[in-house]
Amino acid sequence: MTAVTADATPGGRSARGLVELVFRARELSLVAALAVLVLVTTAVNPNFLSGQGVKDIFLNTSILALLAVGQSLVVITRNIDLSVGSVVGLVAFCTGKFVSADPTGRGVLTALVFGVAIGAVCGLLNGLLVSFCRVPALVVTLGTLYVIQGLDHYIAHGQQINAVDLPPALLHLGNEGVLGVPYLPVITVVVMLAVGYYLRSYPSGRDFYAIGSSPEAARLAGVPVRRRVLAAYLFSGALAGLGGVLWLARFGTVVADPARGWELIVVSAVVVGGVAIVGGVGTVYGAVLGALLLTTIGSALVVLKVNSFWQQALTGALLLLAITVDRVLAVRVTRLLRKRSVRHGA
Amino acid sequence: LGLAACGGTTKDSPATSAAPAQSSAAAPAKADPNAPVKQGLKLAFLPKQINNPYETIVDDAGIEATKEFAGTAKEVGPSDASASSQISYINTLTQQGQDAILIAANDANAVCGPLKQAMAKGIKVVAYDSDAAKDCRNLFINQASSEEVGRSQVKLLADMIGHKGDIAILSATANATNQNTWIGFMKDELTKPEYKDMKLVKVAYGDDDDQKSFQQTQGLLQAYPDLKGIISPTTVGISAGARYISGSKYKGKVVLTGLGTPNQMKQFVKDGTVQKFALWNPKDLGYLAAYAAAALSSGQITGTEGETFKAGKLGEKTIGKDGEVILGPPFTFEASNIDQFDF
Amino acid sequence: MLALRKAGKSFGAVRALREVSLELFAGEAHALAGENGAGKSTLVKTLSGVHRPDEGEVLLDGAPVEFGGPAAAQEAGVAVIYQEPTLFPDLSVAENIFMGRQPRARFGRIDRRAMHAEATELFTGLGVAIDPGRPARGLSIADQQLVEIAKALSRRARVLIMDEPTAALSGNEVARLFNVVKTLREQGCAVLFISHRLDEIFELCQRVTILRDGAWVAGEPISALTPDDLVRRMVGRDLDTLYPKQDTLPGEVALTVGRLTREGVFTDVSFEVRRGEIVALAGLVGAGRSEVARAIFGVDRWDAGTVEVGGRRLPPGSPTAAMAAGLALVPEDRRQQGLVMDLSIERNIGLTGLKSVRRGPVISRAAERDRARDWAARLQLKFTRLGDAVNVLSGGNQQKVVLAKWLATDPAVLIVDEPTRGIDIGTKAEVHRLLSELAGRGIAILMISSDLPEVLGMADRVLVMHEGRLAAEIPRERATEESVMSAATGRDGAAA
Amino acid sequence: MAHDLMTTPGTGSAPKGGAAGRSPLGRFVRWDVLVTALLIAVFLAGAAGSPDFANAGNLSFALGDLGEIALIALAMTLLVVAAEVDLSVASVLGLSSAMIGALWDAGWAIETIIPLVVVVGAVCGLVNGLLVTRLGLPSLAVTIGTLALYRGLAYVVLGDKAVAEFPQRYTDLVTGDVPGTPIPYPVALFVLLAIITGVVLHATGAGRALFAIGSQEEAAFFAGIRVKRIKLVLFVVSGTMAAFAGVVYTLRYGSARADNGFGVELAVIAAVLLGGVDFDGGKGTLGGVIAGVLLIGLLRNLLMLNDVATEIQSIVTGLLLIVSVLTPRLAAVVRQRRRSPAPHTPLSSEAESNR
Ligand SMILES: Nc1ncnc2c1ncn2[C@@H]1O[C@H](COP(=O)(O)OP(=O)(O)OP(=O)(O)O)[C@@H](O)[C@H]1O
Ligand SMILES: Nc1ncnc2c1ncn2[C@@H]1O[C@H](COP(=O)(O)OP(=O)(O)OP(=O)(O)O)[C@@H](O)[C@H]1O
Ligand SMILES: [Mg+2]
Ligand SMILES: [Mg+2]
Repeated sequence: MTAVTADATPGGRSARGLVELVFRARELSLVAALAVLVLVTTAVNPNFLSGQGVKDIFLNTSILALLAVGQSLVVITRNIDLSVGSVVGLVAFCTGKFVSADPTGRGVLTALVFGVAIGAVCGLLNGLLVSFCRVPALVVTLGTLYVIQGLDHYIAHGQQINAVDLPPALLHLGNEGVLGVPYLPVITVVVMLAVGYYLRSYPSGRDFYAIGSSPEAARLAGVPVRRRVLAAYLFSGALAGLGGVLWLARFGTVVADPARGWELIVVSAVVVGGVAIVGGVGTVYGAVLGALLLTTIGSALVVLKVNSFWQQALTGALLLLAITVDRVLAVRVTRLLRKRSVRHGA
Repeated sequence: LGLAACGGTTKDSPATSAAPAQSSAAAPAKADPNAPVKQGLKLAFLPKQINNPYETIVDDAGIEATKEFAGTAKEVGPSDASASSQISYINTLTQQGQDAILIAANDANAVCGPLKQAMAKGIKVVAYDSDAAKDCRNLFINQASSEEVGRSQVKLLADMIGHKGDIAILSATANATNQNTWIGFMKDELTKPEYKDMKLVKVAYGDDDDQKSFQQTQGLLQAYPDLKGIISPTTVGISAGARYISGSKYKGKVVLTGLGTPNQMKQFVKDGTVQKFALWNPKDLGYLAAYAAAALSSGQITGTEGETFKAGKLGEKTIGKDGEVILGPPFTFEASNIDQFDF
Repeated sequence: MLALRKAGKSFGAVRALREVSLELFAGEAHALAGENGAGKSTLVKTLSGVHRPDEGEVLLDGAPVEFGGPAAAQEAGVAVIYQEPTLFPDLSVAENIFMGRQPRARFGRIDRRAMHAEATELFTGLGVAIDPGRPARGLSIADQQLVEIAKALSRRARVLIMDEPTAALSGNEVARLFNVVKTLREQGCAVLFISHRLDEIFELCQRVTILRDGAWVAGEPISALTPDDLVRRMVGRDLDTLYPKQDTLPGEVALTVGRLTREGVFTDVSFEVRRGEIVALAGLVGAGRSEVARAIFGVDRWDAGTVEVGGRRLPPGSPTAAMAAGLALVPEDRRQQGLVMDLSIERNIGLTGLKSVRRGPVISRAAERDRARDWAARLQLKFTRLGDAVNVLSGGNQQKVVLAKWLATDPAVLIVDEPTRGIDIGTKAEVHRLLSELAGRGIAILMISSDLPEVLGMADRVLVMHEGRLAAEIPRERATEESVMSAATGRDGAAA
Repeated sequence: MAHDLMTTPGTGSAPKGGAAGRSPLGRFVRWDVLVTALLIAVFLAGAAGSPDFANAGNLSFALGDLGEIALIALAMTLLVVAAEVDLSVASVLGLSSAMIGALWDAGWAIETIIPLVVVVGAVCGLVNGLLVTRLGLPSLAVTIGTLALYRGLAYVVLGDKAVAEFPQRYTDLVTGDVPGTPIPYPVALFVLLAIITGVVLHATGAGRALFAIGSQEEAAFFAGIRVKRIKLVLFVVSGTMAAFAGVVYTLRYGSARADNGFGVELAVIAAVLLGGVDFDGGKGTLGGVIAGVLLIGLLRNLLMLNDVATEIQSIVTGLLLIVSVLTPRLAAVVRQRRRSPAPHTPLSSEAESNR
């Protein structure tokens, strides 16, 4: 290897192309899986791809995808946020309570600011505990999961927010759209693109990957580790807050804990989307695709008239299939890379 | 099955099933219909799950009612609708020596053992909303006769869709006792000749989870484009279903009915998504349960068929077969009357 | 330019540095020498802001500074190559080099094209062909070290600190590195250089500071010293010989490797090692030596060929079977492969011999501790407590723990991959004496080393690998620097 | 290094977060000691505050309620020490319960059913283990998948039915006390299994191997430890234990349902974490975990007896988790500060982001 110098660039480029392809491949394989699923389902029931059907899928995915974006940021830094589900619940309920107290005076914007602020506070708490107090993320967020859930139940205590009490503009946000495209997916896509671009193209964005890849090396490289981890949690919390408000807008009726148990769904979306649970690898696009795939599987199984009792089992099996295929693919390409790099050296 | 034949303890082995623990304790001395209501009774409501708005209405009414006869009542319960968490509470209440436990059972049999232990300690057990196994409670306060609920729901829907077309049911969890009893009667009702043109195509489960019920409705409508009506005999399910339909192209085309609270449904009745739905008065349910518990604890009744007791403003109630007390027929809500209610 | 005045640093009870002073001047390369655990790396970390001195101060251009962290030192123009590579395995090599100071395009975006071009340029300067686009995961230790070097060079710093940058490199890369460093030095850069290879110190440096047990021993121009002086000051006594090779008569064949192939990595490797023999496997970095060792030991699977130990064939891919047959492998990457960094010294030493310290099914802690204490003493391990985690040990002492761990299994065939990487000269002699003694006791030893003098000094036979194949087999008498190097670079295969 | 690409990521060449490693606090405040102290404090406070608490009846209830969690926590401790996790345990419990129901309903003998479902549990664990060890998938991801799969299968097996009326001889075995003591049978069994697990983890070669695998898998592999096989065994043990817990659960409640034990996995993990087992693997003691399980259980019982609302119980559990981890760390930081005012102590080179 040492002897070769001049031809470093061409060999390098092709290998680099290959590496890029591996990362793309994760997303491509998701898209392919999605396509197969949609085609099969549509073949059985053309209604699946009707305007209403597509709209439903996108609407259903939006909130999950939003949470997945926040979660992937945290997971990329080799941490985890299990508290997102309970934050969504808390925010949905509190915001509902807050705006329904004065539905004319408090509009969409107030609701959004209020909700995102609560979410951000929860995220800040997680972030401070993880980054500055150095408490393991799993413990912290499992703890805050319980605390926030308890708080939510305490505030809600058997009450219910009803759609009638909410400002119509808020309900519009959740169910209407521009030019037939509902607002919810638009919001999600905008957030996804912004975060995705930031993570890829800005030095501070790369810091997140560096931290997840090797926290010790990141510190030595002068990456402000704590601040970035704090930022990741803050952001995840704020997105969960946004998700909570959108939940309220979309469903109108909110009892104590919507999104209960969602922490594991969000984590599965992120994992299916190719974000490594050990940090350092993955993109928010993948995470969003993962969320889309999970939601579509759920909808497709209903449409395919699969027995209700089989649905959950099949969802699990498909999830396993998704990560398995992804893994096998990655291993294959790595092996290819090994042989290639040696041939190039020789 | 070959294995089963080799011996061992099977379902059919003699005396296998857990015999009623203290059948003697369950049938105590004589009822004294004229005994005064004891002062300072301690009642505990144990709903399926706290934070379920419906259960909260019931229990709050019961707690209010307790004050009428100078007792104290509290509501305790798990935040998830599981039998195992309910059991911890039953045990605790037993330890605390309450006079009566009022329970909406998450699983008729699972709560049985601990309830028997409570009864053995002289604690009266009143099931309400969702029954426990017969020998594990003294009384069951039934919101409405299960048979009537089941059959009337089918009638209600049939009238609205003209006795014709595919229908589906959106239930709560697959294991909910009361839901399954109702669904049983619905299926039975549908076998009658006047419903020969109606077909039940699917029973879906929304797990009493808002989002899940919402998506199940969606799925039903896509999977069965010819669907004419949905019955959702659960308050969570019907409101989620209504919300989906009100925002979709199916509004006005698919008829939704079921059991819901008026506050939840007001908006959808007014915007035309839902024409009619039914429910009993949950406040009366809690009220009756509290009085029944008091009557039991004071020795006015023992829980045998035919006994009567006074239930405050609801007047005199009679214990029916299997220790059931029925609140009354369900009430149908529609645009013309819904504004008179606030719960 | 950068200086340390009367600095002290303790870790708990360990006083890693006491009252050490040192001054770096522009245009001068300064060597730091001392045994393992003398405090060299600690000094480096103190200068670079990782540690803050407990006493004394760091001076920059004569004024006291307080670096809040590594970032602050980097701002001030101090670039550091740490002893252990600190790479991001999931990121590309180019990103590793430029993390935190990527070239920017408009709107503060990263200019990837420029980044890759600059990285390629750096590697060209160092004369290596690492693809800047590949992920750092899977780079060999040497390549990792080269990336670290590129990273430090790319900072164009005023002060360049290198903690054993050459430990994993072979002659060629070292020569290139020195060329680059000499250029920098001539441009006015101050250099601090740490190495256990004395010839390198003499080649590159003008001044040397010597530490012993955390204390300053000497600081003087290199020209005033002979290598022997240097060693004497480091070790505190005279050293007999660095390569105490005993002559032994090779016994029967202990290890036979037949046409071993792992696709894309090495091909048709056949050789045998006899009892009592030390066979060196030499070659350039990346020639596939470590891969062969790993395959023999069963850590990697092989695609074709056979491995026999004492006449018994080994199944592919089973280290457990290899160990049962009497094989031991001291791997090259001690931090990842050799040691469980979070476990204590005794547990690490005990890990390979869990069976030998058992009473029934239960482990006897006393037996485990005795065994560890025994080996620690035999290898002159420097430690505070056997219960301390190995990651507080200095690099060289960690290496000794790895050796102890494997020697304790009493192997018939010992494969050592870079056994003296990062080991100080005193201990190196010790390790060599040990290897030679083991061979004398009839153990077959396969030694992989990038240190040519070591290869020549220790081996009975030298196998040379070139690009995944055995290029030559050279007996001790004919082994010279020229013959080995020419085989290693593929210039002639005639010797085979 | 092709090897590390084929095993679990994260055990690969990424250096483990804590380079400087063990913080000095480890020598002064051990987490598990702290949790045990807290447990004793809770017990004493409970006994002093409420007459209903420290009596045999109540403690027997409280312990009985913990039975399944405690059983599963044993196997989970081993897994987490080896840096793996099994989130599917609650679903295996449900599947086992559903199978008992379905087979009992079909007229099988309980003596046949019980071993059969335990074997099925082992198979569930085997599937997890194979996916993790053969394909090198992260166990968190795999077991989230099987969490859904096994729970789904439970519904497939039993549907919406609830099967009851199990033979009293067997239900008594589970609810009854060991003659002459207030100790329920499952608790006695747990004690036995805990002793075995404790010995295996802390005093045998296998236990040492687990710690090595947990803190540095590659090095363990290089030391000749059969990493994959050990992990596979651990998953099988975990599945078996979960299925067995399902048997206990079903018989104790006398009700076989597909949704039994829903959400128990988080409770188990909370207990394991509270017990001081590091989710990065390689650290922890079984004693700590047992103290953690008991602490969560007794505290809940105590709060319930005092009519503290469920919401508050949830908050207290959460705070307990956080505080129990936070306190020793803060104490260490304070101690460090006092000794030397420098912020950059070796502590700070510990990983900022550890799971
Ligand atoms: N983080 C730490 N905690 C406790 N002790 C430490 C720590 N870092 C280093 N030490 C101790 O400080 C002493 C000096 O170690 P240092 O790494 O500086 O040695 P070195 O001169 O670089 O040795 P080598 O040549 O082996 O690299 C050693 O005794 C070591 O055990
Ligand atoms: N996991 C891997 N993926 C891709 N390439 C690899 C991997 N591991 C090693 N290589 C490459 O295989 C070649 C052989 O590496 P190996 O470590 O065996 O060399 P070596 O002769 O032992 O050199 P040294 O020990 O001096 O590093 C090198 O080019 C290395 O970069
Ligand atoms: Mg050093
Ligand atoms: Mg090598």
